Amino acid sequence: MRTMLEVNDLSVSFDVYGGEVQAVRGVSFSVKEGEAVAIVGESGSGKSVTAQTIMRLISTPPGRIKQGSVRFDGQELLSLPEKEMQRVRGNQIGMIFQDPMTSLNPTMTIGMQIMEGLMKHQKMSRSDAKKRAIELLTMVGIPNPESRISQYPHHFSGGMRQRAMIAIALSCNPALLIADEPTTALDVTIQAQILRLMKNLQKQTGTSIILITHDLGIVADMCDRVIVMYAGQIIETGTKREIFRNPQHPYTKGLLKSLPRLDQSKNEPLVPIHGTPPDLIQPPQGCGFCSRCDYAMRICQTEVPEFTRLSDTQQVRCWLQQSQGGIRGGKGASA
Amino acid sequence: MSEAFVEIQGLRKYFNVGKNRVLKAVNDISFTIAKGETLGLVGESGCGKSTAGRTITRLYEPTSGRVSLSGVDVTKLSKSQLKAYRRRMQMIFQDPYASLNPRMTILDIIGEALDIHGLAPSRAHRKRRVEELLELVGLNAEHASRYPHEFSGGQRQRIGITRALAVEPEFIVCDEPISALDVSIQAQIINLLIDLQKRMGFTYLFIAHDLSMVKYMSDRVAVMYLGKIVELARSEDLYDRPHHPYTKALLSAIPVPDPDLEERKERIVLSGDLPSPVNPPSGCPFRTRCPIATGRCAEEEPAFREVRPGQWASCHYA
Amino acid sequence: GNNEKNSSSESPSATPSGSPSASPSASPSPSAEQKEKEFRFTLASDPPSLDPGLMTDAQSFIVGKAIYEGLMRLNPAGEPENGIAESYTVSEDGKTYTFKLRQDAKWSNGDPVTAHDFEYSWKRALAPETASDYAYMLFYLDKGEEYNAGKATADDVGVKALDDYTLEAKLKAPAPYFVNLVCHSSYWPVHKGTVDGKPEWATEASTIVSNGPFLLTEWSHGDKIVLTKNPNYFNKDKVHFTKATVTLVEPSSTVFNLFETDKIDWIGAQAGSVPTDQVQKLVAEKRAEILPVASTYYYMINTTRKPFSNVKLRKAFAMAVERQNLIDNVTKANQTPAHALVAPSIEGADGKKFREMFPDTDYLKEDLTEAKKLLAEGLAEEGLSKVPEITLLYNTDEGHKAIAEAIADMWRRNLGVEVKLANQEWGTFLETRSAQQFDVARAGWGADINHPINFTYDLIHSASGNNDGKYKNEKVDQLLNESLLTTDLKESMNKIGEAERIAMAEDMAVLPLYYYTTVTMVKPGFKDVVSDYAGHLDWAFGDKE
Amino acid sequence: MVRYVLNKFLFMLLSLFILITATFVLMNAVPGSPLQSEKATSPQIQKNLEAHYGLDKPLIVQYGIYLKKLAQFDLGISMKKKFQSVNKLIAGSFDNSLKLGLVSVATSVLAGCALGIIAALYHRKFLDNAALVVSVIGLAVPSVVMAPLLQYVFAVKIRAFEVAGLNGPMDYVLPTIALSAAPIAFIARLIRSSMLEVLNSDFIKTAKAKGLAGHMIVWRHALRNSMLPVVTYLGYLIANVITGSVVIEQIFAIPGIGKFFVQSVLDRDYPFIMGITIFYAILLMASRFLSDLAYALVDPRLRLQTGRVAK
Amino acid sequence: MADLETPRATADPFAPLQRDPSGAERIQRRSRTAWQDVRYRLTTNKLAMTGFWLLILLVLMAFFAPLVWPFDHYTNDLQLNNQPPDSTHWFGTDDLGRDLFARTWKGAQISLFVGVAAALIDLVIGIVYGGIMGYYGGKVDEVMNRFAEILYSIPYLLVVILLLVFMEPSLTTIIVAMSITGWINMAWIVRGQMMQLKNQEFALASKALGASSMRIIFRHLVPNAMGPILVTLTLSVPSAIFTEAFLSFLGLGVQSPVASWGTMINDGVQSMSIYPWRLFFPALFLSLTIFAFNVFGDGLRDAFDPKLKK
Ligand SMILES: Nc1ncnc2c1ncn2[C@@H]1O[C@H](COP(=O)(O)OP(=O)(O)OP(=O)(O)O)[C@@H](O)[C@H]1O
Ligand SMILES: Nc1ncnc2c1ncn2[C@@H]1O[C@H](COP(=O)(O)OP(=O)(O)OP(=O)(O)O)[C@@H](O)[C@H]1O
Ligand SMILES: [Mg+2]
Ligand SMILES: [Mg+2]
Repeated sequence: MRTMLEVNDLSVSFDVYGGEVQAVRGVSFSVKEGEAVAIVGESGSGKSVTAQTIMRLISTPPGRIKQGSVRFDGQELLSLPEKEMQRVRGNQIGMIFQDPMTSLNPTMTIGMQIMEGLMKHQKMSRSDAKKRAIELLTMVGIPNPESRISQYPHHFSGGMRQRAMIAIALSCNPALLIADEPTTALDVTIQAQILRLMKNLQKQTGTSIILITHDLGIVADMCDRVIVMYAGQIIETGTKREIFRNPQHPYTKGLLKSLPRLDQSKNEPLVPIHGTPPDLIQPPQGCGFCSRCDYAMRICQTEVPEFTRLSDTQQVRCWLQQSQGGIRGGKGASA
Repeated sequence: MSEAFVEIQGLRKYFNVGKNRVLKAVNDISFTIAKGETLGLVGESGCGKSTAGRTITRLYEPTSGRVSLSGVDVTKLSKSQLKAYRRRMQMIFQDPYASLNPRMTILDIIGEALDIHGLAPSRAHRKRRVEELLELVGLNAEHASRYPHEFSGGQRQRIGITRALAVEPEFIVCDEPISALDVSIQAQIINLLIDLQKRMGFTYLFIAHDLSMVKYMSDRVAVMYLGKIVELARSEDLYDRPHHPYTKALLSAIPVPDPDLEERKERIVLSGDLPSPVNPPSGCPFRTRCPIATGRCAEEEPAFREVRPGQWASCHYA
Repeated sequence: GNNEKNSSSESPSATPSGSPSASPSASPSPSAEQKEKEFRFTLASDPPSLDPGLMTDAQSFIVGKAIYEGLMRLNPAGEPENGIAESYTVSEDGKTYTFKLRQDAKWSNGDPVTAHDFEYSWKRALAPETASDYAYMLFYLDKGEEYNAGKATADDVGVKALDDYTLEAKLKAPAPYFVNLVCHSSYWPVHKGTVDGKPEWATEASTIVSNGPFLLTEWSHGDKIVLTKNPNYFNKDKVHFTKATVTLVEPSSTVFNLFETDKIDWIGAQAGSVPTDQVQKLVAEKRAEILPVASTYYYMINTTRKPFSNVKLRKAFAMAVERQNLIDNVTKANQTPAHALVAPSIEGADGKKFREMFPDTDYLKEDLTEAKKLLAEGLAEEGLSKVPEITLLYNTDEGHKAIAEAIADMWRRNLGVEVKLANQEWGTFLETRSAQQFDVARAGWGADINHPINFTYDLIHSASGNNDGKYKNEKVDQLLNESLLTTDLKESMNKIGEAERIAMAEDMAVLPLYYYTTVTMVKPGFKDVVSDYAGHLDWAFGDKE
Repeated sequence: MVRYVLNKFLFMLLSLFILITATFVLMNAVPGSPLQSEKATSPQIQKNLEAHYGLDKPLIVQYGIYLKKLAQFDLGISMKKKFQSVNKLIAGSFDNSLKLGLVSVATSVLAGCALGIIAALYHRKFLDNAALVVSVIGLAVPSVVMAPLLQYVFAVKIRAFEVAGLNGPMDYVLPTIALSAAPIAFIARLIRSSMLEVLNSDFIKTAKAKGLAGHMIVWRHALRNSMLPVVTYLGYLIANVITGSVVIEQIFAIPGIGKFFVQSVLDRDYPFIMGITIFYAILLMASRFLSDLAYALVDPRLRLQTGRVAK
Repeated sequence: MADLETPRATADPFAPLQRDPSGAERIQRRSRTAWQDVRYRLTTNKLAMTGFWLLILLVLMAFFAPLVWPFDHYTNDLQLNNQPPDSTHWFGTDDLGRDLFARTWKGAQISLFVGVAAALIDLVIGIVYGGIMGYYGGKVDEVMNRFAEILYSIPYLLVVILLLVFMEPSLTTIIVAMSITGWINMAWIVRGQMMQLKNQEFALASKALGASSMRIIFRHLVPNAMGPILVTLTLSVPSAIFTEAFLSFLGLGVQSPVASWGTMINDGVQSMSIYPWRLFFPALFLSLTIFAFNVFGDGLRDAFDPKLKK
């Protein structure tokens, strides 16, 4: 299979007063044609920044792409002239944004916001674009698309806006779809509908998908591979099964543990990961998760762990792999 | 359950959407919540959950209906009386990005709650109290002098919660407090809410999508569809024996964080058009997408009836 | 009648000036012997009225003089010449004037101009319903004032058409200057059929019926006025311009710029003014000319209250003003320092100007030591240790402001007196001034008729409504009253001269500053466009080479 | 909608009535009268004049008479411009001001927006500062300076334009510049400030992600969202500009309505003051009403607020 | 890393850490208060500081230049009128031979005062009025809006003339005259912003807390409308300076021989082709003032925008 997207040693920083926020620190991964890759991770770990950097949407300043490369379909995106980049955006790479409340233009009809891309990239006429927009809205499950098309975002509930966002991203049948928490605002039935839609798209057109989400259920449903990010770095990657069945990084484990089981009662408290992520202005010297890690060791404080290959597909960045005993038992771990 | 602490009766909220069309966002809902209870409210996006929450707290003026808090009709309160009631009845907002004023520091955002109700006799006192509250939700005192955009989503949501807690309310409407958060923080917040409930006896109306969280969190759950409540039951009952076809579909759609289970899972896939709240279908609002709909559903609106003790549903075939 | 319009467009419109909307129907017939001669100038605003009975201001006069013809007309020197009247006779007692009218005068609609028209017009101007500001100009007529007050009928008024071409005017008292008066706009005729019952007749070019050397062919309000030669005018040979275009422009800078870009031919004499700061340079370059005007710039002094109820103080202040300095450095238009009221261009008797008969030079000496002495004496008389705060009131205007500032500074330096300046907008100013709410107030006076009584009676007679300083001296009042009843012009002048001398040299009734001048500029080649004695542009009989 | 407009209209009539009353009282309270002149006439003539213009009647009667005439859309006869009807005076001078005004408004909006957009796009760069300097000049050089300066330089020295008048399209250039300088500056500043905020919005990113070119994003997404303060400003700017400007009309000798606002008051020309005040108020209310309606165009979220309140 | 316990002497890098649980949520960045923050961002903005120091300089000159300058602003020297700038009269002289340097700085006192006063009027009346009008909407808006329109439509000149009857010409009178209508533009601009902002979630959140409308308007919405407000404010400064000139010309304000920039500019225009310096100096300093206000206003806007951190 062809490699659709290859991100190599990408680092992105924001210059803010007080220093430099190192939002993404040396991230590398690739996405193959027709593959769906999930990026999960703590909020603030650089998921959205990574996604936006691929599209070259980081505003500069304050943002700054410090190093790395993003190759899409063999083409280096980071050095592409702006004009050509515009042809890639929306056309070959579609993007769904995280916050549906603010990501739609409040002063433009939903229909127009969908049609815009179609008219630009597919050179459709207005009426054709409109037809297609109605189709797309139907596809994402918006009732009465004919009348909704002329409404404004504030007429839509949060979930409906999110669906409109999805329709925009899908409008030109992109080869790569980057979905930044596409379904957080949606109820499960719609969520299922959208996910199925994305899956179909993937099957029919071989679209590759990068799915950023919190919802591990969705990951389980949708994706082939999972990338776990923490404090601007990838800390673990593996196939879906590897991550769910055999998580190695303490953070990944913590994530899985903090979900309630359907039969869990209110009296059994959930198991969150305590603490907050490190400040990326002064990223910790060693492992970013160190301060919250139940298994932290002295070395974690001072040295950044390297990737350890666990299988062809699974890699993890944790000192525990190097320490002889692997995870030392106890401390209430119940994987 | 003991006697009703919060009682909602025949609440409606219509929006005028031009050309003499009304959008019935909340269309005649009634339920009660007992003191110390958590009522979950789930439903499709756009079905009117947020609107219901906002109408209950009287952020929107109800079109009709009654909302009473320990026997007093909130919809009839005058402005000054309302202020006193606002202290007892708080709201956590769905969107942690938009609900914090970007130009105020956290100290001022939370301190404002104290100022409004005169809970802080002096500046020093106010600062101390805000710091205490921040610590209560797992933030720390130094955060007080920062602006909202300097926080991650989860931290913001905690600030929103702190703000609601500052006035020591009795009843809190939580409008999707966790859907914008990542899982590890979701757990933190849920734990916090449950903990507070235990300690202070809060009553919650908990609005969410995430059915597993709702189930975990709530004593009873109401399912809303197109402005109406279609099913209401104790949470275990609802999850074990859903009666309304929409509830069934909802439950079957819950994604399970387990790749193998997920692949094997049977889903009830809803087809058909999503109706619009501007012109809802005749009869049963769900009939357009219902797998078991018959002719009767189009003609007759199903009554909201008790299908089993403590479990109410509005379906002819429940 | 529309006959005139055609004939005017007969002439080729080959003028270089691109006056755009002028008779587009101009036929191409090259009757080249009658070259179009256009005269272009500006006025500050629309004439408020072109109805002779209602005219009150310079803008109206300048246009009015060209479109109306009265019995007599003042020549540029200010002497009356025959107009519609061919001749006139005065009775022994000087109270009855009989005018013989020429028979070839026509209204612009073709009707003949008759004595009846004059009778009608004069009575109309007096009629209370007409509410003419200048009705008092006709109070010289017997029973004129009574009719205006509703105490007599129109028939009682002393004007009568004896036949179509003979007009008799009976005066209340002998007024040797009556022929001067009949030159005034309020004595001009109007066309009865046009005017009767149509008060708005004079607001549009299309409805005006007139009898002067020019016809009003276009009046686009606020923009411009176009006048064309009246082919039916009895004296049309004396009229050389075929057309005059009046643009309505107020700021002197724009007017000057129009002149510089060759869009107008004339500035000055109330038809535009040369920007003050340019005057010296232009005069030095001989591009502009300074002409005297029958107007006086003076300060009223409030004689009714302290400190200026004291004549010594009045004199002290008057002496402490450096008039020539003011003229040379502030007003800069070569004005004449004034020590009295009557302007130099006003006629006296025996072909002499009034001022030549009664020079004002020794009425007042600008003597600082004397001024200081008088100041001290005056203060002592009043029992004051120093001059109380006094206010100099002037009406809002850049020029008045500069003069007031300069004079206040002179008083400060020369007398050690602090003067507060206060300016007020015109309406308020007039009301304040006429209510004597001032110590010193700015004033200016221009002639309506070419006679010194116009400056003296109006300004220093205690009964005059314009004597806002409330100067009162019975001797002066008496002399002025007598002058009105004296048939002999010379004697009348003497009385006026004596009255003025007493008021100024002895009593310092007002504080005169200077006699106005007007700065004029005209494009080369123009002849006989002049500023008249009163400083109004007189152009109707001008010519262009 | 019809009811809404009708409702607004009634409200406007009411406030017009209040305005008329207030102005009437005010102008009669102010010292001076339309009949005064520098040369005092006799008391009798003064009386005749008063009788002629009805000023001898009690104020309340005068007021009643005025209202009655007004109800027939008759604004009366000017007292200074003898026997010219105020209706005609206004109608006759308004068209020039309107033409010039509309050109100026259009110029202001176009140039102001352009300048503001440039300033926002190049925030704190050279072009931003250049736009600032242009704005400062627009704000600091009033039309009393700007107009004669333009006239002197371009009409007298360079002779590229006519000194005065409003006869051809070229004659619009100088007055338009003088009239638009300040509005351009203000609009540019407003646009810049709101656009800076808008350009930071998420939906701009969405637009970029669609692959739209920079100018399309500014034009279709950012501008409209930044327009609200400008629309507010236009609400009264239009009324102000189409009713002319004393200074510019005088300097360029344009027969417009602007000078009457000052002149009528200085003349105490009562009917003219009233007429022109009413005329201006109607224009102001109308243009502010339109701007309120335009709010909804600019920001559809405001649609419900301007009129019908959601129940 | 202050929250981690370090001083264990063991060399084993894989030894487990023991931690102090209290510091778990600490953010290591040094904290500043909101005001420190604004001040920092303002003081590091070079252009804004240029504006600030320029204003200070102008104010200082306005106060001290007339004190030390050998000429006063009122003494005429008619023979020396309209002198171009030279080493004695730095800015030349005017038509009455008064020293323009002295007049310019004397005028600065008045013009700067008037400019600041106008800004205060805008702030106090305009924002309050506009805030209330826009926030409440409906009937309140209708009535207040109409009132403002009526006030705006009444011939201002009439009002001013009437005022002249009751008040002595002075700076106070000017302020009164400007307070009558000076705030209306601001009120309308604020109203528009309020209408746009009032449905923001954070306003709703504050309402849910029981915040009074006033609090929502002034604590939440007005600060978020800072951009247009500051722009309008910086506009009202020059317009007030010219209004002062107009009012003084009508006799309402300062009376000659005291000058202000506005009146000096009006005077200077008359003769700008011959004596350009009479226009140039007051116009130059007025422009500098406006420039300073604008860049300082921009700086404030940026400083108060917490998202724009640089
Ligand atoms: N414009 C910006 N200026 C400064 N810092 C920024 C900016 N955008 C992002 N960051 C910082 O970069 C880091 C990564 O942010 P990012 O949005 O990628 O997180 P995320 O993984 O998407 O989190 P979430 O799940 O909450 O969306 C955060 O610490 C954030 O504060
Ligand atoms: N201010 C408003 N004006 C008009 N319609 C509105 C308004 N607010 C909400 N609606 C409509 O009311 C319906 C219910 O909206 P609401 O926000 O309550 O949905 P929700 O259940 O909270 O959805 P979500 O889960 O997506 O947040 C939607 O159809 C929405 O379009
Ligand atoms: Mg994100
Ligand atoms: Mg919601």
